[in-house]
Amino acid sequence: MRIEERRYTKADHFRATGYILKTMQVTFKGAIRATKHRPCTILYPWEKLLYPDNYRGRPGIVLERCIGCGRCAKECPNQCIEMIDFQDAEKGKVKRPQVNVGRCMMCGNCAEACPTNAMIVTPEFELASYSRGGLIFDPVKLQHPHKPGYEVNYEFALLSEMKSGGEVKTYAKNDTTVHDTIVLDGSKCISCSRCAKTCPAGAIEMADTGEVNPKTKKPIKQPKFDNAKCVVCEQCVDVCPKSCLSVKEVL
Amino acid sequence: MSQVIVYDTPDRSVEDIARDLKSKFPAVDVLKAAPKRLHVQVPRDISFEVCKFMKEGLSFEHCSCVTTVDYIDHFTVVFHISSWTNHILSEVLVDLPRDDPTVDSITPLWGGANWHEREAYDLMGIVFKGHPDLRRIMMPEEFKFHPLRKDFIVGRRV
Amino acid sequence: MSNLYIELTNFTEWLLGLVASILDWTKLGFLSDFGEWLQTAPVVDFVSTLLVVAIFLITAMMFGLCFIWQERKFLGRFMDRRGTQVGFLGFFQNFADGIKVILKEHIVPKDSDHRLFELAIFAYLASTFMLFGCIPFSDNFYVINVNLAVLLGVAIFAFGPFSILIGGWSSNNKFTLIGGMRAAAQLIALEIPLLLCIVSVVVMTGDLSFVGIVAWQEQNIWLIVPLCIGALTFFIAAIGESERIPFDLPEAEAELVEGWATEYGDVRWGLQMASDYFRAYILSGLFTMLFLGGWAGPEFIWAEAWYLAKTFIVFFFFIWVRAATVRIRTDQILKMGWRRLLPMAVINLLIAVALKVAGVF
Amino acid sequence: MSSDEMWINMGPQHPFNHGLWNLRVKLKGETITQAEPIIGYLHRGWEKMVENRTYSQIVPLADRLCYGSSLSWNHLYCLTAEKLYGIEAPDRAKYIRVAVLELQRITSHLTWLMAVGTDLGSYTIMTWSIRERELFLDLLCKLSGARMTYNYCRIGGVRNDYPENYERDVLRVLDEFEKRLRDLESLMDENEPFLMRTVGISKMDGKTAMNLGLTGPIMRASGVDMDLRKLDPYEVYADMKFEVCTHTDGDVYARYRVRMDEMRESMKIVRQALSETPAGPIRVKVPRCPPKGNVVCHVEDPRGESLMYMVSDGSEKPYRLKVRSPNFVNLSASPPMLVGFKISDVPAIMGVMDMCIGETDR
Repeated sequence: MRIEERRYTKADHFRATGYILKTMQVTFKGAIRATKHRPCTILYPWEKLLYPDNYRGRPGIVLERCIGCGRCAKECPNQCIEMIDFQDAEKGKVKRPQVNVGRCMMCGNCAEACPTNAMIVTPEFELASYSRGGLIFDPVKLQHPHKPGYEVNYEFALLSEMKSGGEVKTYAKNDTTVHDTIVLDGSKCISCSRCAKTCPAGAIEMADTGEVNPKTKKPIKQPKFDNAKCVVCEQCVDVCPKSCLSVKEVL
Repeated sequence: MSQVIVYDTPDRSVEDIARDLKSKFPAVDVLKAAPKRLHVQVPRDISFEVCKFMKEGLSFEHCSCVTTVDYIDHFTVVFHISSWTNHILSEVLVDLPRDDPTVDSITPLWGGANWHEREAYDLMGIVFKGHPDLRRIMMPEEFKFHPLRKDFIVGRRV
Repeated sequence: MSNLYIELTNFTEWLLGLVASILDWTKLGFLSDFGEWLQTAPVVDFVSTLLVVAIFLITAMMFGLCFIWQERKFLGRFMDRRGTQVGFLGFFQNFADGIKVILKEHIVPKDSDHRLFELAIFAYLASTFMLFGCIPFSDNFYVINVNLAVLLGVAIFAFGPFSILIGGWSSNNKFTLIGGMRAAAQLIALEIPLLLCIVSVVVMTGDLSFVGIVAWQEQNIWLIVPLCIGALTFFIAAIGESERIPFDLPEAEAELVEGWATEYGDVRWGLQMASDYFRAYILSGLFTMLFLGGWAGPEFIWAEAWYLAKTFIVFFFFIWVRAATVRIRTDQILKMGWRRLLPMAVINLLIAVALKVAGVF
Repeated sequence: MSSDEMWINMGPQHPFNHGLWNLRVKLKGETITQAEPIIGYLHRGWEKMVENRTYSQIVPLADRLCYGSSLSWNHLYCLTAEKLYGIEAPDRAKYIRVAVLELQRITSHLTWLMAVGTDLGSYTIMTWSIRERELFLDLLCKLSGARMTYNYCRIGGVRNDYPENYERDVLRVLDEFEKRLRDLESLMDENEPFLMRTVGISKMDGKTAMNLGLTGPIMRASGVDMDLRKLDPYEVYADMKFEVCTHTDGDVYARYRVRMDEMRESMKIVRQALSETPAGPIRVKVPRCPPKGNVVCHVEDPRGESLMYMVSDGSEKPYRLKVRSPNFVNLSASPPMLVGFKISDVPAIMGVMDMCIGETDR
């Protein structure tokens, strides 16, 4: 008999005194089980749950990999990542992310957006601190021993390939052959080379266009993009004073 | 014991219903009639009659949602009304002028619209005529603004 | 083992004699007279009674506290968790809780009836502590052994609802008011079946003192066998009397925050909570005494240990029922009390009378 | 108001309401003569907030609408956005989504059962259902890396593929859970006090329920065979073989029963979705800015019909995003359910409603 066929239209009050026997039996069985094996709870401060490698705790960083592109800061829904000035031993003054973990909601979007997998999600979840300042993790504090599972990688397909009906290839997250490209509107460019200076990946090079400025008689240089190096951080787009750069999306 | 009300196969197609609606109310503008979806634009003054006809004549028995959108120059009230019988989710758009955001309430037809309309009144400032209990629902009673309007500046101290 | 009273009278006599000899040594006339007065029978009696009460109360309270520990641990197992972990096997949880509630601030609601508010909780606690005195541990370890001990205990028990009602009313809170009303209604509804079950026991044994009832059971048979219906009724009514799930409506936290005790804080609340367990202890003690032969048992351990072991087993069933069920509604409890438990108790009484008249025992 | 009646504020801080809301009830004796739910204590301005976030940033925020069934909100947002973009997720992603959504439905129902247990005073029901829920949380944690707010669906697919041996783990958990569910059920179905508390309480017939806008298990318990997975199939639910669980009584017990049956049906769907998952990509790249337009999408949440209406002005942030939470409407329909019953029935009636204030107040 399926249980939903049973009808309890009249609650018989007498049955309440006797008809909990089955439940008592079930609970007793449960108690025996809990005594024979271990109870399902764990003794938290001493025992901890085993988390898989992809467990999303606080974000961490592998400083050697970071190029300071700021994509994590752009992607963060809570705006808890800030790119701060950081004195690197080799590279000098650079920008590196600082995370306010008090605001962080552990979504892992920063690690997903990171083109070099420098941003990782660590399984660290005990973040309580006595002060708010203790929750602000500067790049050094943010570092964490790295394990392959901490990176967030994904594979994607291209919409155009799926629509065309042909073979659908999957691409890795930072596959440079299919990522978006920065396009230059040469007519607007004033050759200020701010984009080349700001590019964290060193993908922009001011190249001769072959034309010569009629006034100064100097060759006109315009940015040239090295797609293999570009990480589409769009810092050049943001910094361009004449807004002659734009992103061309590969779909 | 009452029987289970079963909605197996739809009785009528979307086109059928759109035609009915159009013939009854010529002012109604059918924007789109995709499978399982019906989008209509209704003038403000006949919105209640259209909804009533939809409920009683076209067996739209469920009011899913009442949404309001602030398009800066006008408000749009969107009634999402579903028909389980015909497996349709219809979208009834009513444009309201910004200086007089008043529309007939559909709470007398579908009780489920009650809190949606209160919410629209609270957050967007749309006045629903004929609503039994039009009070603020999310914000405190003494709140002076309608925060979902586009001219409400986020972060302003109130 | 000789009687607690006799032991302590001997001890008191020795102690007071010591004091008197010290006073005598001072060679001061009035102090020597005082020392002689100390050794007179009324003073010795008074002091030894005080000592008996203190020792008995502390012992009983400790075992009452053990009930809290037992519930925490056993309920934990029923729910597939560990229960309390403070100290060795969680024994220190009660003391930690006690220290916590003692350190809390005493808050009286602004618009409450201050005097009644303060009085009610102490009346409730006093009735609980007085009940301790009524329940002997064995025929040697007791506070009072009057002929009407059963009646005295029941009379003190009936005092509980009044203090609950007054406490609920004087708190000036709707939740406490409803909780107080519920508690009073429920306790009264379940008290009558409880009393009738006791009456049936009295009919069988022909004695109104616990010592006599247990002695009768030791000679004849444990009363749970002939009066099984009565035992069941008593058990159910006892769960209701101690306000435990499934009958914990007076403090059903899902609807009435903490029932009649919502406005009580600090140590008053702590003692009220402990008092629930003390009452559960007393009721399981009563059950042991009336139906399970009290301290009767093979003599390889003390009689008191038998009594306590049986009490803990009865309370285990209380916990088991709590683990198995949900709480039921007030009206259902009242209906159950008046319509089901009362007839059951009456039938039980008739059985007892019939057995007695037929001369089976 | 006569002198023998009184108003009682059950909330905003009260042991029975899970979340922050207030139920004002007018009592005559212990009988409720009038009830008025008051919400807004947890209003976070979600709809305004997302107007200042890009489309991909909203995905984890959609989790936060409800902690109990975060994945279904997450999925609804992604589905709506996909419709706005005019794209569809790859087939494999659709199957993964269906399997995970049903796991989430079981999790959500177990959370609900936990709440019912505490409301009715049986802590065994609570701890046991929490224990069973842990099995599924571990599964979802293994898949997505989080235990409550999964952030798993993406616009155009899902975040990552199944980890190694995941299908095997899921099937093991389902087998184990089926056994334990029987034990769990006997705690309620064979328990006379539970039946006394639930049977015949808060009866509501299908027509009234429909007019009040109820959806989900509460509606199905009133004898209306309404399930958007059947009526308006999204993802691959059209291919899934399952029954819509209904009950004709319309009382609290029926609502409880419907959810318990739904867990079994969900397990069926998970098994089928796992066995039929095709190979292929799991995610497509989507453009940043969708085309102009508006789109509506509704799905069957564990609590009922949840709907999102999204308006885009062609920029990278949505112009307007309206959320229709099933609980919002179910809660607005609570006064007719409560009136005439005792104050002791309030936890039973509101408990089986599966309150989640996060999605109600938004």
